[in-house]
Amino acid sequence: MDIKTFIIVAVIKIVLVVFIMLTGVAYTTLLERKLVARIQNRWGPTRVGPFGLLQPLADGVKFILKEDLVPDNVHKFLYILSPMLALAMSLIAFAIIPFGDSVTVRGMTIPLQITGWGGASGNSDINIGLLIILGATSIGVYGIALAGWSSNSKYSLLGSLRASAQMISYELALGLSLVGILLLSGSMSLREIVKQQSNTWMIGGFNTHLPHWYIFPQFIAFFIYLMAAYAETNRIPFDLPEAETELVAGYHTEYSSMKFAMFFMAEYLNMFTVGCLATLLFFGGWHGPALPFLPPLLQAILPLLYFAAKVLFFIFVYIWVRGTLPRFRYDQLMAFGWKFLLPLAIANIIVTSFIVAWRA
Amino acid sequence: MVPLSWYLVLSAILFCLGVFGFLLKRNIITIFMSIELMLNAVNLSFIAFANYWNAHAGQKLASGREIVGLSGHVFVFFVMVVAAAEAAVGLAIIIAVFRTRETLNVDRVNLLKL
Amino acid sequence: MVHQVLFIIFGLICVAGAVNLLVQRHPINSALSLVVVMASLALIYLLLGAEFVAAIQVIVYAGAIMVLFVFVIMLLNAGSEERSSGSRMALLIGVPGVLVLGCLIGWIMINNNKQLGGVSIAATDFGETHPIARLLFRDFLLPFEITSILILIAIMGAVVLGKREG
Amino acid sequence: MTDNLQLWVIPLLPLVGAAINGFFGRRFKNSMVSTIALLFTAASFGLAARAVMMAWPHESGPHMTLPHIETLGTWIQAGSFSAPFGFYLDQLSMIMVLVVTGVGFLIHIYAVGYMSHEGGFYRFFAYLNLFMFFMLTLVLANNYLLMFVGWEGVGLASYLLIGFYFQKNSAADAGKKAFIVNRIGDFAFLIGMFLLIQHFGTLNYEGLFKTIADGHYAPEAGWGFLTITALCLMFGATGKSAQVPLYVWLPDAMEGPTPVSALIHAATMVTAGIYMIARSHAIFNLAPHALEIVAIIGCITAIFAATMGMAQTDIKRVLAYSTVSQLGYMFLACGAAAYSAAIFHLMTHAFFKALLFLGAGSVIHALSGEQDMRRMGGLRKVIPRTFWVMTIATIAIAGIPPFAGFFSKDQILGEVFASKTAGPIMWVVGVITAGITSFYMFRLWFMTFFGERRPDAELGDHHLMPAPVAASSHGSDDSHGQDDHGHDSHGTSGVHESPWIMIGPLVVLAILSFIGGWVGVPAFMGGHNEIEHFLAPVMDSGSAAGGENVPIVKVLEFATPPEPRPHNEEWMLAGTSVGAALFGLFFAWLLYYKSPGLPDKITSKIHGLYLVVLHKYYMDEGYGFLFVKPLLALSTIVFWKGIDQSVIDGLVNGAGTASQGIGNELRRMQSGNIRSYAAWVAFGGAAVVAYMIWLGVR
Repeated sequence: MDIKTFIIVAVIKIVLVVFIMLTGVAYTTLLERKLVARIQNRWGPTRVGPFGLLQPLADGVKFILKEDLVPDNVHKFLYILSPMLALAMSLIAFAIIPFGDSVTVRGMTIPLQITGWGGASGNSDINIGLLIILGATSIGVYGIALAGWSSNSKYSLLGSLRASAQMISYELALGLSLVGILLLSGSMSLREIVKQQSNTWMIGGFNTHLPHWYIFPQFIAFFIYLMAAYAETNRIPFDLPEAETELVAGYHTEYSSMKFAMFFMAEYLNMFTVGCLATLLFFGGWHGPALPFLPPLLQAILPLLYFAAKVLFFIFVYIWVRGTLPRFRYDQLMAFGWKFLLPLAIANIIVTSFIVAWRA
Repeated sequence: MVPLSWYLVLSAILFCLGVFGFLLKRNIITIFMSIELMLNAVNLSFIAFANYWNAHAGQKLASGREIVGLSGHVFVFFVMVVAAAEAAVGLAIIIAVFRTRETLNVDRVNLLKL
Repeated sequence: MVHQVLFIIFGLICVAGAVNLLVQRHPINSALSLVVVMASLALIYLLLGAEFVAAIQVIVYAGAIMVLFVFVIMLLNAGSEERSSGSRMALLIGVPGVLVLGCLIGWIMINNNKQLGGVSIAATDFGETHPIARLLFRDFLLPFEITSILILIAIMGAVVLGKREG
Repeated sequence: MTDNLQLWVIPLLPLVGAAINGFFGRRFKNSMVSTIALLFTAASFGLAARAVMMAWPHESGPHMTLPHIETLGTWIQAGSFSAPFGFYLDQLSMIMVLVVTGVGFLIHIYAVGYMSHEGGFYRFFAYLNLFMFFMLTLVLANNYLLMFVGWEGVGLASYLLIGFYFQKNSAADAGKKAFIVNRIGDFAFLIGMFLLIQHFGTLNYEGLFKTIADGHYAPEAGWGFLTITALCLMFGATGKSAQVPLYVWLPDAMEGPTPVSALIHAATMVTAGIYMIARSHAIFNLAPHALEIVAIIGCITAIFAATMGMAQTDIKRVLAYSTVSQLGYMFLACGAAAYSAAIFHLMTHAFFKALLFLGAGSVIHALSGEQDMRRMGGLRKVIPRTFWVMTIATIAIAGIPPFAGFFSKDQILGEVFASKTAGPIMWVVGVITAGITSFYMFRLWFMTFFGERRPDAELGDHHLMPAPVAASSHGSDDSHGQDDHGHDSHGTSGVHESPWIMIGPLVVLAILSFIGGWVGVPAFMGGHNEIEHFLAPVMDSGSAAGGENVPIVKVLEFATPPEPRPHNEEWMLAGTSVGAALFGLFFAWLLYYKSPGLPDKITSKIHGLYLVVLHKYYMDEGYGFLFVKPLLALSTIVFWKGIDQSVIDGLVNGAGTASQGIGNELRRMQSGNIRSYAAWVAFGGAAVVAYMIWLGVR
């Protein structure tokens, strides 16, 4: 396809993805409230709509209608910039993530990925997608840091300091945990990695009917990744930046209405990003058992469903953990990151590289 | 098709701006940033030349040595490493200076001791 | 053509960011403008076809080093710098020197425009990971290891300096 | 039969010993130190013996081609010139290495006993081993340069050992004197080497002698290049082996401990000069004038030293002068182109002179440090073993058959008589010297061992020993100050025979100096001169290393008579020398045993002459007046006051003040403000770029 069509298609894809994601975020909040409520033996929101299904809508309306107040003595520019930055960065990540292989519309193969380039020669892809995602997340730190600093309040400052320190520290573990995968797959292109997880594990010619997911050889990496991901997204048990018991709400204490909503969305989008990444890297992306008995339309979108299911599973785990685990102390957090996760990741890399070298 | 000289001029401009920053700013941290800016400028020219030579890769130079493409990348990495190390140590030094001097103004830190 | 336009755009952004770094009085603004410079440099790298370096540029420079800067600025809660004339030399000698330097280099580049020729997004494997990795881990292995040593030493130095005395 | 003898190990072993003792000896016990020293010396002796065994020429042809050369690698490489670390084993160096290691080993053993009460035990043995190392390097080197290393090294070792009692001024001075005097000779040696390099481009024996041999140089009638070179080498030799005019250091060298005197200043080091001349005989053979001068010098030295020896009363000094005169003999032999005779005498002399010194040492030891013969006497009964070995040695040196000294001395005299470069006159002198030698040796013998004991004879009472000399600058008379072995005051009570560890080596040496000469029984006595034949391949071939033999007649036509001498003549010569020896013996017996009062009468008769002899012909004073004082004045006025203080100090101080001033100006730049630094850097960068552009444009 030529550049024009590509741009048009891309725009369409972007709109779709953003819409789906934001809706997803909205309903994830509902899901979270429901689930946490069930875990705590409550009902959760039930009033708005059946089973409170319209609750997110109401929330959104509330956010929009609420007065948008900007305190005095804040660094105005940054104060306004930072939530946008946070949201934008967490959205950018989705430009790389492939949600499925590709669909053919009017003889035009369109990869299910915003930056994907459906050519005659199969689906091409940014060959450093993983790095770009990491870069986006690392830029995302600015949003939080600047938010805390610009809003000129000690709670915010402390929160953002904690947040940025925590994110910088855990970025290392996160990145290192992915190196194992890179070693095994030998590529940074997410599509490539997923493609390699399509078939099943063969051990010495014997077909174990396990799917060829990288979770099995890299379960340590997965564990590290999970921990680091929680820290990256400032979720319980690593949600010290917004530890309401200590510093009111952390870096977004001074924010209200839509700006606060942006942070909120950014956080949940990050959860999605992390989930997608985990799905793509460890759980074979959109691959899953083919179900021939289904109707063809369902067959067509089956990969998307698999993908969604896997991501949702992660979201569920997130919420589950939040509902059950207490919060770390800050020094514990740092010690855990630097003294446990990092060495573990390095050891994992070393072992993996030895194995790879041995097999080569 | 962008002329190579554009990249080089851009890098020169950035470099000079960095030097200006070093000369004119008073704040140690900003001076540090100017240094980073200079490093980036150099990186740009490295990459540009790497690309340039990569186009001629495999050919022989006048001196008879074969042209290796994209080895400029490597130097970029080294520059980045140096920058990172410099940032780590330098910022630590800045913090130490701030502790003792209570200022970040280099004009006030002109004694060669802390 | 597209390339030239893109280059001009991002180049202008670069220069603007750099100038902004100079004129801003508050270090955090300078830091952010530097981040802008780096981001647009990364894009220029992409124009040059050096994808990997671009990504690394974003991750390392913008994502790590500059975050560190911002972090330190926040930590020391650095206010905007006060005007103080510590050195006449900087104005008397440095500024003209730099001007001369820039003019000379630019003059050379413009003069040799023809000989230098042009660059475009190079062969597909130019900026990719594999050739660079081959370069790094085969041809330049020793320097690479040495840089790792350098990093280690830097870390230790930072720790030592960062400790409060006693 | 391996081809590689690992010659380099032979010198290295003593060095290792020296290193161990020198660095760690301070902490060791004496027994430990001596064990190490002896062990390494014995090992190198064993190795040397093995090497000689393997390289020994047999009737069935030699095991390996001699000379046997082993090169470890290049030492100096300068343009076309190169000096290797090479070692060179032929018959000559075989003898030398055996003598050095063997005698050296015996003296080591002796020294263990002799020095047992001394301070700085480890130091002594470290030096001694060091000396062994350098001496072996000297002997085994395969080029003059490496030999020169050994040459200087032994000089150093002897300096260290002479000044072993460095608290004593006289000892320190003697050390310095030895060193400086040797420097003069070494300077000449160096010039000689430079000439060789300049002319032949190499210093390796084989290359050098081969070129000389193949070059078919005619013997130089006049004062040619080879003559000058030979003279330079000869002068170097005079320095090392104490010939006129550079002999003055040797008597003072007696300040050192007696084993040192025995090893360095009698047996080995002083013979280095002889070895060097014999080694470079190819050059000398072609320079008749040089040979004549060598002969003359040897002759003069022999007679002078002998006469001086007559008047000395210090036992060690007597021996020192006899050493000088014996070296003169060897020089004479070299001058007569009778190198093998010289080497033969070198060997025998090593035996009996070492024996004499060690015996004297044992006497001194017995008398708790008494060195003046006038305080000795009647020791025959008290220390019989020492007496007997001394007797053998005395007879040997006096040249009475069938002891070692006779054969070698007789051979020398015979050769001298017939040689064209020396001639009958020198033969006469040699015979006279032989007589004097036996005279003063037996004088020593009688004074020491016979007559009644006179431990408290007052000295310096009358003209026989004038006061100024009694407290002479060499201070050897009070050397028991440092040779004191911690016994009670010398005298009857203190006299004691030396322990067996000292006597043992003496006995061995005694046997050697008895039978040592039999390897050289000349033809007319029914023997066939083995040593000469043994050395013949080295000496007679025009080049020691050049394979093909240049006909002797051509090279040595002037040196050795074409036809063998008639036997009766030989008998006559031998008889004469023996007669002279007996004559000397008779006089000694007459003067110092029969009627001991006689010497005073005689000396009072010829008092002036006696004083001259006693003062060693005022040589030291003359040198002092001629060289030392002017040199001192020159260096004080010109070099010290003039150059050093004004010029050099001026430069240094000027530099200091200048840098201070400049620093004062430059200090302004270092404002401590990084921005101004950066400004300078930027300015410099701009300048550099501008310069490069200018280069490009131009």
